[in-house]
Amino acid sequence: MTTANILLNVNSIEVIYNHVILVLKGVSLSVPQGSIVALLGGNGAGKTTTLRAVSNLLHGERGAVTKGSIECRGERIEALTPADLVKRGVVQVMEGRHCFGHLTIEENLMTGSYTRTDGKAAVAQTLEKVYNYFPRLKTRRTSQAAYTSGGEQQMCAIGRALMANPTMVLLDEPSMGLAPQIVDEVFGIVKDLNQREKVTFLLAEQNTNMALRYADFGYILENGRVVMEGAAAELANNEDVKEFYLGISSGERKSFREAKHYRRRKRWLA
Amino acid sequence: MFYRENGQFKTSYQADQQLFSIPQDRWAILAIIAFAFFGIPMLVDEYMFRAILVPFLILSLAALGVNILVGYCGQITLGAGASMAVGAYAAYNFLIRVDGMPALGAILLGGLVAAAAGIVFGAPSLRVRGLYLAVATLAAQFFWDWAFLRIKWFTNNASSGSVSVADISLFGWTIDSPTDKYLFCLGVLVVFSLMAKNLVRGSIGRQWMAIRDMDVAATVIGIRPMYAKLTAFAVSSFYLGVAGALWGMINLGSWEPAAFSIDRSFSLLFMVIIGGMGAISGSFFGAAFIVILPIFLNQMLPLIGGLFGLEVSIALVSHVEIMVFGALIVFFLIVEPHGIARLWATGREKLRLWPFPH
Amino acid sequence: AEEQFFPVLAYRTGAYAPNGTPWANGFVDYMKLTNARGGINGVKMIWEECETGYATDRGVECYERLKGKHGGATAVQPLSTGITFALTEKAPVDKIPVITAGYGRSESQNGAVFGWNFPLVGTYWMGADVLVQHIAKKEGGFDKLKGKKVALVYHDSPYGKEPIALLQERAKMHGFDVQLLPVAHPGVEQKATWLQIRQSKPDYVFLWGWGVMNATSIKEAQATGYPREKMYGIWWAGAEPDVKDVGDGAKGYNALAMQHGAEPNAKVIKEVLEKLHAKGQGTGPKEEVGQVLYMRGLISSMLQVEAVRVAQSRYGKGKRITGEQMRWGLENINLDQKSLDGLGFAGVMRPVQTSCLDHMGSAWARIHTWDGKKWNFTSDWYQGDEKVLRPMVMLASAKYAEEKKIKPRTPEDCKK
Amino acid sequence: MSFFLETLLGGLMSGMLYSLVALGFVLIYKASGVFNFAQGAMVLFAALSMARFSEWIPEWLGMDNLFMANVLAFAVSVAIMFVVAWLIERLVLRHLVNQEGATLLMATLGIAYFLDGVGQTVFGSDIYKIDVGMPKDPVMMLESVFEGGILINKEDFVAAFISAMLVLALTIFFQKTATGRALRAVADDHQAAQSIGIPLGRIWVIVWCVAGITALVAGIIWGSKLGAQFSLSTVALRALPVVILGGLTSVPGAILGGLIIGVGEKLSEVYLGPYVGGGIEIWFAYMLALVFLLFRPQGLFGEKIIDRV
Amino acid sequence: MSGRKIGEVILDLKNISLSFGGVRALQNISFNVLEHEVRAIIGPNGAGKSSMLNVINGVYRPQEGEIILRGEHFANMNSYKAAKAGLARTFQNIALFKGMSVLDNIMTGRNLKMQANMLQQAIWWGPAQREELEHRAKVEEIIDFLEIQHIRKIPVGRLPYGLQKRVDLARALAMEPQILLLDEPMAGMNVEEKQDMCRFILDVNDQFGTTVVLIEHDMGVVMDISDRVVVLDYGKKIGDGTPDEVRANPDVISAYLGASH
Ligand SMILES: Nc1ncnc2c1ncn2[C@@H]1O[C@H](COP(=O)(O)OP(=O)(O)OP(=O)(O)O)[C@@H](O)[C@H]1O
Ligand SMILES: Nc1ncnc2c1ncn2[C@@H]1O[C@H](COP(=O)(O)OP(=O)(O)OP(=O)(O)O)[C@@H](O)[C@H]1O
Ligand SMILES: CC(C)C[C@H](N)C(=O)O
Ligand SMILES: [Mg+2]
Ligand SMILES: [Mg+2]
Repeated sequence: MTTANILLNVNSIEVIYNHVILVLKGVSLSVPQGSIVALLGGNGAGKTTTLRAVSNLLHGERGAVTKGSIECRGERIEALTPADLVKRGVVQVMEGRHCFGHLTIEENLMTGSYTRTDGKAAVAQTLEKVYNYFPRLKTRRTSQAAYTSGGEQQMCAIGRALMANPTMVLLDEPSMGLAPQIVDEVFGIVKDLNQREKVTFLLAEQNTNMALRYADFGYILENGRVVMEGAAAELANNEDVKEFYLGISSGERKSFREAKHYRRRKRWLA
Repeated sequence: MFYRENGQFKTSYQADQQLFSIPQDRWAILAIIAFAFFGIPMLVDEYMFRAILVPFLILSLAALGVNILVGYCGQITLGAGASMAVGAYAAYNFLIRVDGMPALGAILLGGLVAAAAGIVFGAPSLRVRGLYLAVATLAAQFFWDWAFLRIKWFTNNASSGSVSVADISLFGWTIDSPTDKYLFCLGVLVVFSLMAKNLVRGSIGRQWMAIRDMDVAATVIGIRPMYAKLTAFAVSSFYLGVAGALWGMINLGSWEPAAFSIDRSFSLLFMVIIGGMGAISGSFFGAAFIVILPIFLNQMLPLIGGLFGLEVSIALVSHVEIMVFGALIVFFLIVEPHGIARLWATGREKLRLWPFPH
Repeated sequence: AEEQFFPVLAYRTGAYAPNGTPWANGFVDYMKLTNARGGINGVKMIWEECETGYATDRGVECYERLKGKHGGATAVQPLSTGITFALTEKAPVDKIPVITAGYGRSESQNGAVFGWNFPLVGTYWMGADVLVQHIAKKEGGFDKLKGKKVALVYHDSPYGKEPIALLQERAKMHGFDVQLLPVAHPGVEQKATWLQIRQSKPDYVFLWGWGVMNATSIKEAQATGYPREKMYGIWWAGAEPDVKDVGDGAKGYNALAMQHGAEPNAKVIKEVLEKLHAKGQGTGPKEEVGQVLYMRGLISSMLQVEAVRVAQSRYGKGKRITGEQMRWGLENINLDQKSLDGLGFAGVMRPVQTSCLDHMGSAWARIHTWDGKKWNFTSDWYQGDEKVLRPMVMLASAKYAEEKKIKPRTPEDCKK
Repeated sequence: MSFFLETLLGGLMSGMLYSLVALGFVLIYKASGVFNFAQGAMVLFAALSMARFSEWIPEWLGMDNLFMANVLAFAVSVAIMFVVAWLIERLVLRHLVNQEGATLLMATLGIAYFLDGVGQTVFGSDIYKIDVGMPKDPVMMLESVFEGGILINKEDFVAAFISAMLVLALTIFFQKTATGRALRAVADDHQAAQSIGIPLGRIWVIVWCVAGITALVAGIIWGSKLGAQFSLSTVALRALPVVILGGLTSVPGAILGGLIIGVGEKLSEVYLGPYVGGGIEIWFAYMLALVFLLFRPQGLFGEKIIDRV
Repeated sequence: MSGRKIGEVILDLKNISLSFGGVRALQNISFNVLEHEVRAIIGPNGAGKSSMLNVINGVYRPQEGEIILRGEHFANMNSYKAAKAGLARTFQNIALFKGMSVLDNIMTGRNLKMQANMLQQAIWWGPAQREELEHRAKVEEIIDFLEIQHIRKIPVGRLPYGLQKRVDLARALAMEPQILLLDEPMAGMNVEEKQDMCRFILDVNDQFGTTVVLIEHDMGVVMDISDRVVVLDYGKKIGDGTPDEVRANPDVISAYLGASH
């Protein structure tokens, strides 16, 4: 990877919650312009925390970046507000959806365009685009978000971020709670936006299979550290990754019934 | 470092479920209680007892009551003062109308009456929630304010509406000196705190917290909101009622309904939020903050002003006092939104790791 | 030199500050003046202020805090009837006299039972009695009061309830009606009260308010068209803060004067201005010196100072006196016209003479009326009617004595 | 009959005034999910500022025109309320993003204390006069219909009219501007709002500023009725039942709630009060609100309280 | 396969219809659940799966239809009755008690089984303590079983998503339910964690004979571990049968699975 077109650069950051809980222990990664980078790792590895650090949403969780630096297009961004960041085109889709429960689906989507200055028509066009991506949202456009199903809310959250016309999206577990078809679609949309509109994605995902299929590059996080990185295809062929993240051992998918009782997990680092 | 837990193993669930499962804590608490009973009476003067310690103890008890309801069961109330008033006036009436009623009996009965009233005024909580409930509880506050002012029977027909009790006694011990009052209140507080701690760590406490955190999920696992909420109202009002009776009969001696006005309700709520919701110790921290800080500021500000050669007028002191008080509230919330108790806990966590930062 | 310590329980913040502040200014100024005059036989006065906010619990806290300072408080003036109630039982234990000039519990006039309370120069029963006498006179005799209606608009607290007993007693005697209209603290919500007045059209409205409640009542009277001329306030509802921002709307409003009104021309005021305010040592704004509540504070302070002087005459001139000795002083005040003139209070007030059994010492009052700019006296002097007051005081204090198991002092006890 | 009408009218008028204060609560709650206990303190602060500047400005400038003095004082007060809003955002709210309701509520209490203290220090704690030329004397109307006519208070009338205009303006502001939607989003979820680029800081300054101006208008009207003095901050307590009855998030609710409470409490005090010793209006207002809540837990027009698993 | 034996119908849902205003979330749905089986519900987002669970344990009241639980008819089920009758569930949007520790969360699950009255609890020593210890031992078994010992004392709000899901399951298990309703228990987990979760579910089913009703979007999981599957599509039932039957059903393929599966 050349440094020339790096969009986002995270430099050995350390994150502490509540002044005492050390979660990230020196995470570095970089996201080239126009790529899709996947952030993989088990529960509690620190994926969400990394994304929060980038988008500056740590503050509200009483967390703080205590070491290292984060740069976006060469500019240090730790001190910016999330709103500034959105203006620079970086939007996060939060884990757990976080739709505005009292607002209707359409109002939720419209809030996404708050920072836009390119006029009503352009916004309406984007709205139409989002509805095209997620037809289900269109049928539910007038219901309050809190009363829609989990999957609908997930679509709404993604759609809302797209309304900002971002150049970079931080996607936190987009596939969670979505039906398989929709998961395909979502990743399809990601690819589509990436190729046609050159949107860059940093993607935290548990669905390793999907993520590696669509991503260009991947980082694997364990316990707050990056333990493995490489081109997506490379990772997908790595034996360890295959076994632990893709559930394929010796070339075949194992039935979930066959999973053993004893602890099988191998840790790269304690 | 100080909290070196290495080498401390627990070999039974009983040991693990002890009140203070870390020995250091246990000893510290015992030492504090012992000091409160034996050390303090030898050290402090009458003013400290009357103006600071006794109010602090009684208001801690009241804050405990509020904390059970607000902190543990999540039902915000602004009617705490009313419960105190009910307790105080009920105890007063038991004392003067029932021959030979022992003081402690009257106080506890006052608590029970307050609990009953609490259940009645807590009933709307089954439908009304959050801030709506908070404001609705003001109905109780204003109603009781009015009732004790207007219904003569409650005040034994005192024309001024102000009632008073003579010194009270307990098993032949006349509680009249400030030290006696202090020890009596301390005894009550220790017993009640222990009971509160037991309640909140047991099944009823878990029911309250479950209702607080997510009531739909709580019903799904078989917790009845009605039972949980109303018991919380009852227990909380009982504590408040006892505190009210103590406040009236021990601390004030003579009082009018204004002693339990809406300001009292507010300040109790502040105590709990500042001290730490859902933490028993938070009640004490909060009461200390709210009781002692204004007095401290009031005394210190002229001195501080004096240091800079300013003559600080009394009016200015009063104004600056409330300003500083307000600013400190905000400051503490920013430092730790979950209250002083949490601040304390975080500090302890740091001590455990000390000298390593993490 | 010896020092004599006085706690000052005042309120300079909150809802009652507009009225509490001038009182406290006068109160403190007189102590300053006394020191400027060389103290009480050389004994300097020292004091410390504590903010009660007119709240009973904070008042008690202030009392506890200050009572033991600087060798002990000489006397305390709580400036609130509510606080007085709370202190009534504490004072005998601590042996500190509670001076309540013009307020407090009316039955505490009886020094035999209430050994430590001193409602000097006026109680609410006496005040109410004078008001009834005044309206009777206006109507042309007590018999003309029959069938009349008097509304009492009162602060819903021990203070406001105090006159009710007397009014009901008088109502029974003369056959007039009393309508009771309580107003909740702080008293800014009176619309319903005045609608009721508009409906029942009482012949007179007595106002027992304090703080903003007073001004609000007058404004509501204006808004509902009730004639201000038929309104009579107690002496705590008859000062500048109560009417000044109502302006013309308050024209014709009457209030009882606790002997004095606004006295900008009194000799003592000239002295205060000259010895303190001219040197920048005065308390509060110069313009307010001599206004009604300022005078009230000044007089309250003067009575206290004179009681110390009396006590010194028995227990040693130029010596610090204790609370107990102070009580003796307070029970033996004898301010005749000459001594008043000497102190600069000529024309401000009438002689005061207390005794062990009479802790009030003077029962005179008159009416003053607001003309839109200032207060003017509009009636003759009245004296509270002993025949009505005495039995009530005796009855109420006997009940208190029984409840609290107090053995009343006899004239013999007083001699000791 | 005519008396009943008078009481009713009186109730409606006070109701309008309550609405004005209630509106301040609703605005801030709606826009940031914060229940602003400092609203009363803001009313007082604004009123004091208005009263004192209309007194000081003529002194400083040596002019003698009541109208100009009032206009200037109003302008200065608006500026001050803006500064207050800005400071509150800077010093308090900014540091409490994403905290629970109770924490924020507590913070506003801190603000209330602080404002009370500053207000009295800077502006004094006397009763000050606000004279914006409101008519004080009553008029009699419909004398031909009822015996004695019914009495109408001109001042109340003017006040009610101003309240109504303000409410109208605010309703438009909320419904016709894009900011309205952003405000509601912030109220639902601070963090999510941030994540899509809504600048919380700016939103809060706007809202608190608008609430400050509402407080100023309320302060002027109440202040010219009662005098600008500390107890003005207690009018907030009268507005609370109005807010919950109307619904915490509803502007029209604040109006209708105000009218219901105003009428309810006056009628109760006048017709029931005498039988039980009087002084019942305040608890009656709260009881009334409570009864409404039992049927509609979110108030008349409040947004439905969502609970879903 | 193990010793479990599929039994009689334990839960029967008849003609359930549920709508919210204009949204018809469930339209005349009937299906049954056999004792000891693992029954899956699948369908696209918004199909009404979660609503179905909510109907079963009384969070939602259907406008029409009835629920027959072990032969008993419930015209209007409510959550409390459901819990009493041995139904437990987990939630799609984790509904843990955020302010409480993992241990306390799981202990709440024992609530229905605890008897000590309030006074006894206040005094603690004696019956309350005995009871508490008894139940603590049971809970520890579950903690052991789900391998969450290390986080016992941590407030659940701080846990990562995946562990929260596991605690949610632990709380449901603590109720010792006869029927366990699971709403997307594996969302947000990677393959390895899903395998663990499957293991837990199968073990529960196996060892305690608990009947499991499961909603899940991962077809691998559903096909591997369920005995029978019901498929919903926007409120309608479009398929019901063994995994293989369902997989072959063309309606299901077009509505949900898509061609690739
Ligand atoms: N607000 C918080 N306070 C304290 N600790 C936290 C907080 N948020 C997260 N943590 C801790 O930080 C660690 C990393 O959490 P994070 O949410 O980043 O993991 P993740 O990789 O996103 O996991 P998942 O896939 O389950 O979402 C966890 O151990 C978690 O307990
Ligand atoms: N309380 C409610 N009020 C209004 N509509 C509701 C409510 N609950 C569910 N719905 C609607 O009913 C439909 C079914 O929702 P449900 O949550 O059951 O879907 P689901 O099958 O669980 O979907 P997912 O897989 O996305 O979780 C959705 O369209 C949803 O918006
Ligand atoms: C200044 C005062 C003492 C008057 C006051 N209202 C009272 O309590 O009586
Ligand atoms: Mg995560
Ligand atoms: Mg669902």
